Amino acid sequence: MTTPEAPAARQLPYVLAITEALAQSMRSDPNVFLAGEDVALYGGVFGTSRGLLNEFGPQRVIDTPISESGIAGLAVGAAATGLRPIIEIMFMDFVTVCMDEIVNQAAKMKYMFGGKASLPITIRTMAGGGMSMAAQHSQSLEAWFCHVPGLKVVMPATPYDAKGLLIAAIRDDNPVLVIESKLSLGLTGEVPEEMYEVPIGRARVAREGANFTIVAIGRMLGEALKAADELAADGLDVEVIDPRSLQPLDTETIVTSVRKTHRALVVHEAVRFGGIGAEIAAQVQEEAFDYLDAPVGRVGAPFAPVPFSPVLEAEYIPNAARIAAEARRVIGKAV
Amino acid sequence: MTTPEAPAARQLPYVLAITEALAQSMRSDPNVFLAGEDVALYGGVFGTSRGLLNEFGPQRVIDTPISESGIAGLAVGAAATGLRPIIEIMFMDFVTVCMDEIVNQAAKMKYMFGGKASLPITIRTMAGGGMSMAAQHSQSLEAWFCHVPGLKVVMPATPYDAKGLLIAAIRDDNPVLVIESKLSLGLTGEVPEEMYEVPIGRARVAREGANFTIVAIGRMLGEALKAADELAADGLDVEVIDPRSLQPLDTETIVTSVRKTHRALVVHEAVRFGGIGAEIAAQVQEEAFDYLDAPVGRVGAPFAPVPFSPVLEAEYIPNAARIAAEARRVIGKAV
Amino acid sequence: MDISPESLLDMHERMVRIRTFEEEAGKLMEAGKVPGALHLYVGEEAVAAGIMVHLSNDDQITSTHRGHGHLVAKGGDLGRMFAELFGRATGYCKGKGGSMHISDLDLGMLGANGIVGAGPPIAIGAAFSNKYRGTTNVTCCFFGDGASNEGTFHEAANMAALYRLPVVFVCENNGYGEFTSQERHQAIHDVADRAPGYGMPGIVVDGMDAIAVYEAAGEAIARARRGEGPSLLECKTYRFLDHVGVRGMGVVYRTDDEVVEWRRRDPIVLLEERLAGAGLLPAEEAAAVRERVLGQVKAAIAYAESSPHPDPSALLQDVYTLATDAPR
Amino acid sequence: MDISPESLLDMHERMVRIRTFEEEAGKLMEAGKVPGALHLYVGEEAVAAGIMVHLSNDDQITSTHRGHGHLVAKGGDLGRMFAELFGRATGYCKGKGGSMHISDLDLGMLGANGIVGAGPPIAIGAAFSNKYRGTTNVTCCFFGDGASNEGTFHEAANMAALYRLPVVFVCENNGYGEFTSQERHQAIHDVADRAPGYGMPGIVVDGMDAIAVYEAAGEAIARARRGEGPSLLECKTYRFLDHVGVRGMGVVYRTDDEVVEWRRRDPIVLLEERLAGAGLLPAEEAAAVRERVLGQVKAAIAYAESSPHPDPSALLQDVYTLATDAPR
Ligand SMILES: Cc1ncc(C[n+]2csc(CCOP(=O)(O)OP(=O)(O)O)c2C)c(N)n1
Ligand SMILES: Cc1ncc(C[n+]2csc(CCOP(=O)(O)OP(=O)(O)O)c2C)c(N)n1
Ligand SMILES: [Mg+2]
Ligand SMILES: [Mg+2]
Repeated sequence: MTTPEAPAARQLPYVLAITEALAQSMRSDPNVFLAGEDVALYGGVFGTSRGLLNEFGPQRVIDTPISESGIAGLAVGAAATGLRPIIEIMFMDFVTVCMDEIVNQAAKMKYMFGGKASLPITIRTMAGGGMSMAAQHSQSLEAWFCHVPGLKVVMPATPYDAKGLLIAAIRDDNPVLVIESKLSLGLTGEVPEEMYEVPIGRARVAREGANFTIVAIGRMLGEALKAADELAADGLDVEVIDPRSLQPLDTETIVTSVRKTHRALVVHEAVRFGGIGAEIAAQVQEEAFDYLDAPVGRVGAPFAPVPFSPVLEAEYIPNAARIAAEARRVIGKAV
Repeated sequence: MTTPEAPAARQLPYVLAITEALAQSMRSDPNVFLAGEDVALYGGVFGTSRGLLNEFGPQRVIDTPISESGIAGLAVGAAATGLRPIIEIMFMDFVTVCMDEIVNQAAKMKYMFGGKASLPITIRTMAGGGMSMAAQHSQSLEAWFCHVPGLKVVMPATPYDAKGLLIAAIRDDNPVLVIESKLSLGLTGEVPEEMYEVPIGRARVAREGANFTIVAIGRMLGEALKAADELAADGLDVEVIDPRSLQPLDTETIVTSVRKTHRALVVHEAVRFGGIGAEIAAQVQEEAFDYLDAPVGRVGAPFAPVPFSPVLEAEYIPNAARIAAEARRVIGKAV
Repeated sequence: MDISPESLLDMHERMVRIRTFEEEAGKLMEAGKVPGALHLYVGEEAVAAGIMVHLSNDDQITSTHRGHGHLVAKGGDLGRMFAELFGRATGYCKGKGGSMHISDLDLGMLGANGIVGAGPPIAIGAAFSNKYRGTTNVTCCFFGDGASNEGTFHEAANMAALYRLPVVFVCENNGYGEFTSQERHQAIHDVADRAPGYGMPGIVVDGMDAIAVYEAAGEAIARARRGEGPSLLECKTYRFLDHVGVRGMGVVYRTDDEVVEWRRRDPIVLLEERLAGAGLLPAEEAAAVRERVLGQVKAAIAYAESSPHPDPSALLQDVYTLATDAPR
Repeated sequence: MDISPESLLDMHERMVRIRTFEEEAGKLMEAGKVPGALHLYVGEEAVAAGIMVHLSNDDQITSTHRGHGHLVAKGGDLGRMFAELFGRATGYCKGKGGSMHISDLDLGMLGANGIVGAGPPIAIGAAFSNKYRGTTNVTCCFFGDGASNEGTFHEAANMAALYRLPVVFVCENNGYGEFTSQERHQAIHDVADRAPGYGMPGIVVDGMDAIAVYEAAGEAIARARRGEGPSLLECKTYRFLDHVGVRGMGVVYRTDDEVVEWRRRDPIVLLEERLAGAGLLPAEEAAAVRERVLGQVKAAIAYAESSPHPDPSALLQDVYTLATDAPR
């Protein structure tokens, strides 16, 4: 297996990058299986596991009852006894019905058992709004899990990362939460055909820039890149960083950037208050205090549940315009 | 009802302050009831509801099966139809088995219904370590809930606040999570006999000081006050702020202090990474950027589950010594 | 249990209202006018109607993601319902909830719900409330065969039986949870078989037969009102359309034959045959009902379509209740 | 099901080991030597022993907060167990888990658990694994009457029956969940009555009678090994001591009479009478077993007491697995 220097030229949508990661992982390791609601016969409600039942059969691609605690617990027990489960929690909002299995069992078992257990569990789930799915089908709850020792958390923004991070997650011997973006399913980009890993814990500089840093999480990467274009007109040369992994977080790449640019903004789709942007902002001001010319800004959703109405939802979800506006506001505050 | 200017002289332990708040609230409003595991006949595993069954009878003080989702859902349905439930989730760690009812139902129902519902639910729970209860009975998970629009979150540090915040929570028409501290149950302090509210959303300056601010959450208040004494020897005149309410957060009181002292440290028992301290630090550097002489420091638990061994747990939980050390480190970083 | 001619006609009209509402909603969705996900109730009308004719506005229901039928049957205002599906300010939830959160607390409809299995715990809370306040009101909790595998159902059922709460658990067994058939999600044939495990009666009824539902529901509801505790009423039914949206045939998870077979037992047709046979509703009168209801539905759609979108300023409203009602 | 003399004596010795371990642990707790909470298994020994004699180290169990008995019966090393209770570096979990997380994966003991109801979903995962790997191993899932009201039990039971997983759900019905008696936490008398609702057999057995447990468990386990799916085996038992700690009498939630009544059916005494009657274990030999086991327990305690506390540097170890075993 190789980690290619530059991605090959083949283009694939995000959704198929996920399917390919699943298929290749299952091909290369008979201990890997996939379980979840409607992942087999139907191929996943988002189509991410289409074709897998055919190739791998019902022993390895498993439709489950609507029993998220059962599914997640099954993953814990299977992993503790040598298998490498991949489970799908359809919408991220539904993690609320299986928090115990993820947080108190999967995350802590190794530690509680004095290091003996190894829990190679991959939990895939779809986050984010933008489809008028309202308050219980649109949330971005990554901050919760980043606060839980024992878990790893990744959020792929591109098809390339969707495949590479998922493969890395499946190969990781720890429980990894892979938070995918439903609004990105159709996003097309370069995805090498071979199996490759995007190392968990390493951020990517998505765009280099000299005097402003935007840290953009998950789907917000695309919006941040648009905002960067817009801000260029203001004479801002924006560096955009995609952390890709939130736990562990690649603080170094972020801080290195801010030490160069002196100003930073963190962007995520999750509610701003208490979001992972707070942690990143707190770390940046700790590590780069003497370099900062302005407070670290944050863009996130306002303090409300996700509304159904498209008009309100458009108002709710951060976008390029709002990112650019906040960047300008932060700069206005420069010392 | 009055909000007394200065607390009366009667002393009461934290545990009895809770009981008194429950009893007085039930006396004054027949719609208030209490449900939870072993809250009635046994009086609560922490003794917080001792005597209530006798006074109010089994219709209003209700032992439940071990069914946290059922209990929390019962509260949602009862509140939506006019009652004012108080439920007890014994250890905070157990919220993992009823997150959906709290986060997707109680918190969002009002908004999803266009404002029509009113959910006066009080959820009491015990957080924190220090009793060798290990990884599933010692957590402080307040950060999760502060990130959820529709919820309020309070963490009383003193007997006075344990009573006043609980009464305020019960009278609030929104779901309020009251996070109590098991290690503080025996802590004695002044508690007026009459019914009073500590307004939710208002911080308290627990100790005035001129050149350093410590924001201390929940039980860490006591440790921070000790650290302040210790730091006085270094010539630091420490102001200690107890936010009391984390959602809404009284940013103003905190920022006002930091503008005066120019340096700040946030302390909580929860895991440092992704804790509410990150949000407070992020806000402080946003609102008081030009006033800061040093980065905002944070003290929290290291990135590990809570260990069982008393030796390790002592190493794990923040205390006065560690707070003082971190304060010194922050100052060392001063510009 | 006797059923009056008025109740029969009432039930029929409710079913026609649901069917018409849902069919028009489906068309509007296909025309791109309904954002988000739409779970239609077509084929299951006898269940909602057969239960709801027993209930007053002081009796509550909890619903599911497939909630329009429940709200229509409970007397929901069609204009406000369509307005909600369109996300308009005049909608039941001011456009903030949409199809999956449609609700009317004044009618005792405690909301559709986007979380499968969320209803049962909420239902026992409402039932607890009825008991606590000394009323004889009941709460009916709708949930699917798929939802019967969520832990929340288990916890709520146990607590309801333990406290003898006035609640009826109505399992709408349409044979599928999303795209997974019942035999692929549980090893039992009747969800009602779970009732004895909680200490409550379990009843199976033909959910395509409105009169059968009416009768079985009547007994379970009366039992609850008498303070004798909960029941689990399983209604065998079928959704004619897809899990989401309208396509009912040509899908991978069920055969067209199966759909055709079930459509032969269209609950509205079945009831109309009975009513015609009893001389209560000749065919032309049934047609007149459909016509009248269609007119109401069209008017409701027109109202909804002409309603304004919410003002962006509404975004941060309704998150919290500001003043409190609690006595001081 | 036949039981050999060896198995009978084996069972007896396991029970004595549990009893002795627990009684000594209780004393040590009272002496302030065991930090944290201690949930003792005294009175319930026949359940753990009656199940565990059927299992090899490749068969797994999931346990509860009351897990010492399970680990002792599964062959746990007493020294490492006491060391864990004391929080020492030589303990099963290097002192990081304590009583509530005691475990030995090498013995197939997947851990005591601090979360009531957490075991069943984990157990079906282990059972799934056994099936996936084509073994005939089984997983036994211990849980209490109180835990039977958690949604997790429901979800796991349904999935086990659906997939015909090789798992035996062993309900240790000791009549109480903490301080709440069974009739105050569920409206049924037999937890086994829940089994038909999942499509699996439910069996009730006298949990004070080790031989009865052995026989019933033997059948359920054999069935699971044959690939015929799960069973729910309810063992009626009693905890002689308090929910936490040792005080068994003079408590508010049960009468002393009740305790005395159950103590008359001490499972160890009952088995010893049977063994003596069968000429397998005369009283003096039984005493010798007790003596021998006590010696082992004392030695284990001495080992544990002389073991070092973990080094503070261990705090941040064992949070993550660093290298991966996955093929590349
Ligand atoms: C907790 C949770 N898990 C999964 C889903 C996704 N989902 C929505 S509807 C549905 C199927 C529900 O089946 P059933 O209860 O039988 O109701 P039906 O759709 O047949 O009316 C699923 C799995 C969800 N909304 N919530
Ligand atoms: C989710 C959860 N809820 C509550 C508790 C507190 N608790 C610990 S043991 C226990 C009683 C368990 O009763 P049962 O399952 O009958 O087991 P027993 O103690 O009788 O062996 C409770 C409520 C917990 N640990 N986890
Ligand atoms: Mg269904
Ligand atoms: Mg018990």
